[in-house]
Amino acid sequence: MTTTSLAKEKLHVINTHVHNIDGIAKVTGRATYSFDVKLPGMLYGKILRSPHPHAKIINIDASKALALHGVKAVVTGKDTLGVKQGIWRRYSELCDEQILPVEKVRYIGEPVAAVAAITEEIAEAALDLIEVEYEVLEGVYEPYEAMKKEAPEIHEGVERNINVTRHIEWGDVETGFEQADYIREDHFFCGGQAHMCMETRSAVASYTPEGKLTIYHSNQSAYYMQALMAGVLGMKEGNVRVIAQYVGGGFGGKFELDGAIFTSCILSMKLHRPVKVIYTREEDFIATKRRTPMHYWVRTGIKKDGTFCAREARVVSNGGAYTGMGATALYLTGFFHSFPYRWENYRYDGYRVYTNTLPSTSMRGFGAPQAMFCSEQQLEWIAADLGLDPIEMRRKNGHYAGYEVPGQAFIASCGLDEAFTVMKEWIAKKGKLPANRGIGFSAAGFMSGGIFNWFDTPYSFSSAVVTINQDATVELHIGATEIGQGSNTTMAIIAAETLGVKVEDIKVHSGDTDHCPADLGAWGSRQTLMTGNATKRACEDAKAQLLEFAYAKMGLNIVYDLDIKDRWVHIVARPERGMPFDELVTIALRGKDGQRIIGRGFYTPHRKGMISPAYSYMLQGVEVDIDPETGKIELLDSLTAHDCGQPINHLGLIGQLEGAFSMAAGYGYLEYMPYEDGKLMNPNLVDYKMIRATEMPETPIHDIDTYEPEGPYGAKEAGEGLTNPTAAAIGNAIFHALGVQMKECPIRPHMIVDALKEKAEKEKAGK
Amino acid sequence: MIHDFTYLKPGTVKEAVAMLSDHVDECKIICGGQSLLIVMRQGLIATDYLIDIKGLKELDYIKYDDKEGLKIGATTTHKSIEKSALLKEKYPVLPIMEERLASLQTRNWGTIGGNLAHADAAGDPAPVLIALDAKIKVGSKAGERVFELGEFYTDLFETAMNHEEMVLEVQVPPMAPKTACAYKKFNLLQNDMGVVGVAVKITVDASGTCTDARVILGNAGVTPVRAKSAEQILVGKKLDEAVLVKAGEAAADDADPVSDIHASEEFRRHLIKVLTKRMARQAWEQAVKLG
Amino acid sequence: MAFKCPACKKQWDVSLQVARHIFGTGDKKHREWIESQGVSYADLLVQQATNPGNASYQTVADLVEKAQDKL
Amino acid sequence: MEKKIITLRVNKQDYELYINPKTLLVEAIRDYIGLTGTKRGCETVSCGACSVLVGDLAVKACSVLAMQCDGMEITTSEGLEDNGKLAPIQKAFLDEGAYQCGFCTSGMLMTTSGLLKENANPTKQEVKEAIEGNICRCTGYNSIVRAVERVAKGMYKEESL
Repeated sequence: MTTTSLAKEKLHVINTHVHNIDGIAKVTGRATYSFDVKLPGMLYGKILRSPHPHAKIINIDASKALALHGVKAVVTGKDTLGVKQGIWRRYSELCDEQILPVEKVRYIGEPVAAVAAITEEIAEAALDLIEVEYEVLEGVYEPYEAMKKEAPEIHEGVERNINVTRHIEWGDVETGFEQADYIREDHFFCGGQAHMCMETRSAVASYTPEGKLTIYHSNQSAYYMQALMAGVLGMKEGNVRVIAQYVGGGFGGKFELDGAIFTSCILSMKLHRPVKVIYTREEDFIATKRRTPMHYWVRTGIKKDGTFCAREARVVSNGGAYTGMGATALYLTGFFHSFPYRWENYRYDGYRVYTNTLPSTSMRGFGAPQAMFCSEQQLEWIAADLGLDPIEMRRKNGHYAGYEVPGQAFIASCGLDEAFTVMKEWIAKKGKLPANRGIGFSAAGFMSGGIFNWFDTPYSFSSAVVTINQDATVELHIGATEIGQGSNTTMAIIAAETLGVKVEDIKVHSGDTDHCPADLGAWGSRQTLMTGNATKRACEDAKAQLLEFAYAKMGLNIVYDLDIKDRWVHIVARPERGMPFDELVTIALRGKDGQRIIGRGFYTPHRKGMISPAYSYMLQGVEVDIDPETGKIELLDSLTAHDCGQPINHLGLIGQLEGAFSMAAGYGYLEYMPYEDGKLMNPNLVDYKMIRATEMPETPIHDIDTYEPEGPYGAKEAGEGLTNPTAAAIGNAIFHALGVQMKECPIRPHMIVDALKEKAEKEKAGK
Repeated sequence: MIHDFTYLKPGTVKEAVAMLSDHVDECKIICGGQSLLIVMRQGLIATDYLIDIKGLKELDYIKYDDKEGLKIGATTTHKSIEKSALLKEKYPVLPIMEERLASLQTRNWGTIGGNLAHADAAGDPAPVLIALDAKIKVGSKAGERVFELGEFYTDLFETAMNHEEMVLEVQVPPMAPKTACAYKKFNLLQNDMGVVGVAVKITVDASGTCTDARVILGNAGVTPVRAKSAEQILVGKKLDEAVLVKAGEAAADDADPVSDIHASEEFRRHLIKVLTKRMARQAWEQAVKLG
Repeated sequence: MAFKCPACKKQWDVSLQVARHIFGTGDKKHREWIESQGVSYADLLVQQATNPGNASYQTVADLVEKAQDKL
Repeated sequence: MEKKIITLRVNKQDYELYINPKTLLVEAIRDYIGLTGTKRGCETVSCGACSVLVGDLAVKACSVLAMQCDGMEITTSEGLEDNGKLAPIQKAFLDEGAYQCGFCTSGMLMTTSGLLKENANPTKQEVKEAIEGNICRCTGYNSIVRAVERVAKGMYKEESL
């Protein structure tokens, strides 16, 4: 489905070249993050962390720390209400984490106590003076070990440490396999990945005697933080104000409570003084959360002609110590493992297992990068086994607009077919490659926000309030959280387009729970579609109110349509006839006895299936050079073919796609989180490797033109989904270059060298 | 957190060594500090006095004459070495090595003396300079001493200097005719520390036979490792594939690498084998081309 | 014929589907029903997660079939 | 430990600071002078978020003692503009969208400014190598490279000072 030309001609602001509205603040060093906040009388907090992966807390003696000059308070779990919290609030058994545990610690780095002092240095020195008596318990670190009968129990009453199970099924899988000419089974392992936000977790909390708690916090959802903190503190949500004005990255790691916000609040409430807690980079690595490591087993049945018959997948994930967003990741990996293909018969079983390691959670792609690493590599190998063209085989089975994923989702817009054509041309143009060089690609799709409400919010998923000022400037209040993805700019563009004014007329207020309506925040690629719809509706509401006055003033025939474009209110059929926007605003103010025009908009998806109101589609191609002797991978070139519906912000779209590529490529071959006895072995940026400028190839982008009816102006997700295909694309490039199948990511050099050795030995034995 | 210290800033080398002698055992020298400040922040080094020699202009030089060879002062920055036209001509391996030593900012501020004195097994300059038969001049109140750089390193982060001494200068003899040196480290990110590094210097005669060789391995032991058995294989031969492979294998045997998250001991040996073969070939090919 | 879930009464054509539903839901109510049949929910789950095939599902499906009369 | 008085000339303005000698340059700039554009992202001289110019050279301000810069000229991202007029590199970052969350941006601006002072017309590869020591988790770097290329091409020449 493509955009109708009528709809397209109407766009004046959308998809034009605009600077992000917070750009000047960011390029002049004026943007202030919670990391930078300094309040009068502010104290500094530091967190004492568990050195044990699994231990009972017997006693904590803070007397020596409290005696240190400059120390103002020490808090432990006993100073809290001991509420077990979690983001799956509808399911109490999944609310399993006390940020300051009372009885036992479950991973190395878990907070045990926190100190507030007049300087960060004194607070740090005080940590050494807190004496904690532990009863060390046996730890378990791998899910298959943790499921054994003799494994230690990590959470009381959770048998075999099985935290969550998820099951997705449609069709008749057994019959599907019977129809297949060819069946293939593979085991894969996908590692964890650190979010590695440039701004580490940081919070400044200030509790004042009127009973108000104000928190500056680096997060992806100010509303979640407000609600969760109110819950753990036993306060009313309205007395908790969370401000997240500028946030130094999120990537799925900043919408659960963290130690920084929790301890700064507890300390501030105890002292009635502002307290700031900033994580060091090491703390950010060992004590936040990570992408979920997953063991995947995939069985696929296909006909000789390439028709997909059936697929069955089973996942065992390393959940780490707590649930976090892991339950959703376990579900979404299973759903997106089917993407973007029409499997008539599909079955997925996921098992999330507690271990004594860093909790795992959502991270950009939300389980789908793991799913695609396995799915898209296996499909490539199948195509090779059957002698099929890997593009045509996929195309034949791909989603299309109008397709329904049985009982799960309806696909209203889909640019997949064109993406295959674009990829095919790109690969053909590359011609014959030199030795040790390969091209790989992978397909993927992703959601535009989740329909599920495990958080149990009573509010609309997104809300917006728009107020028109006397001078024709516009205040847009949204609860969306700007974390660098450009959502404030996206909303300003949508508002300007809808109201018929310029982007610079819109002032966006977001990320402050005192002044903005509730919104679920920045996760699951939801804000463009959901907050975008709310913003559009709010502006339509305000515009309709304004136009009533224009009709009255201009005395028009009722059949005439009025519209506003570029600050000009006019008759659609006679654009030269009209009045300036600011004049209309003045007329409306007079006509309404001085009341400002206020528009309100809301969005909650209804009747849109189980998962998401809309889906984006994409193909990622990469050209890779591999040194077969050392196993070193070099990314030479890439091509992204991408369908995000109608792009809203041209620059923002490119930035999101390029950024997703770099993070996903890092997941494919660099970003490695090795644990030894529950201890992360590389919690710093010297030893944790990620893509830097010198590793980044060119990233040309082919934008596919589609129109998503559920999205604002036809828009849907961009920038998270592209995290999904890249690791598989790298794996496929290696397969084509060297003929080896890489079943573990990140794909590290020794694995390639070993695989080649094994291949050579097999060939030798074969002769 | 950094342990408190008294900050001392000498104006001359003479003042610096006097300060060293006044505070032996309780002082450290900082120059660029690109590595030192990290370990001080981690609390691995706590010192009562910090002597800052970064501003000592008298040690900031690159000098060369055909007789004595090259002299680089201790406070010369990596950037100066990398950009030196003189070095690009006389010792091209040095600027090539420096370009990949670390980030631009670290190369801008960090110094060759600081790098050599820090004695990190994964440092790039030491293996290359040892391959070039470099010497290192250190000084104290008592006078100056010169070490073969190959004998300077005694253990992880340990050198043969005593606590009253500081690095003054690195000296490299003139390159023999028909001699070339090549260096490469294996890493995942371009300017990262090497998982291993290999420097090979080859001298050939008119017939192309290798008459002298140095094979120095970086991050293959607690100090730079001289792979003597690899050198012996190379000398007296024309370096065909079979010789190169054998030399690589010998170097891997000479190495004593650790296992860590970046590579197992076995994989490090494998990488040394590959890099030795490649660097020996590269140096030999360059040497053969020289007049 | 249709098979009902003994825990929540949802209905499918095949007993194996009911078994999958029981595992996939995995809440207290469904766990308790399995336990009430004298088998360990956790054991079955682990068997299913770690071994190829569908032995655990089959076990539960058999129990579901047996339980139909009483529903 | 004896506190010392030093003078830092930051963004063409002299600041006299009375500091513990172990104070890092980044701490002096952020905590004593109060210019928070310069960020910190690691403790291992790895991320480059704290990059500033000392003289014309980009350095990481977390790996330099403030004492070592006594009397020196320092430029931070706040010092790039001239009385509200943006520098070419800042305009180029806006035009290319070479920032997202913005946390690495100050460091990126200073590193690339340092590069352009040394080499007014760098190749793409030279730009990449120059910012290799700066981590950006958002953009994937290519927009930053394009921004520097715009300045190198002289696209903001008429507008600049």
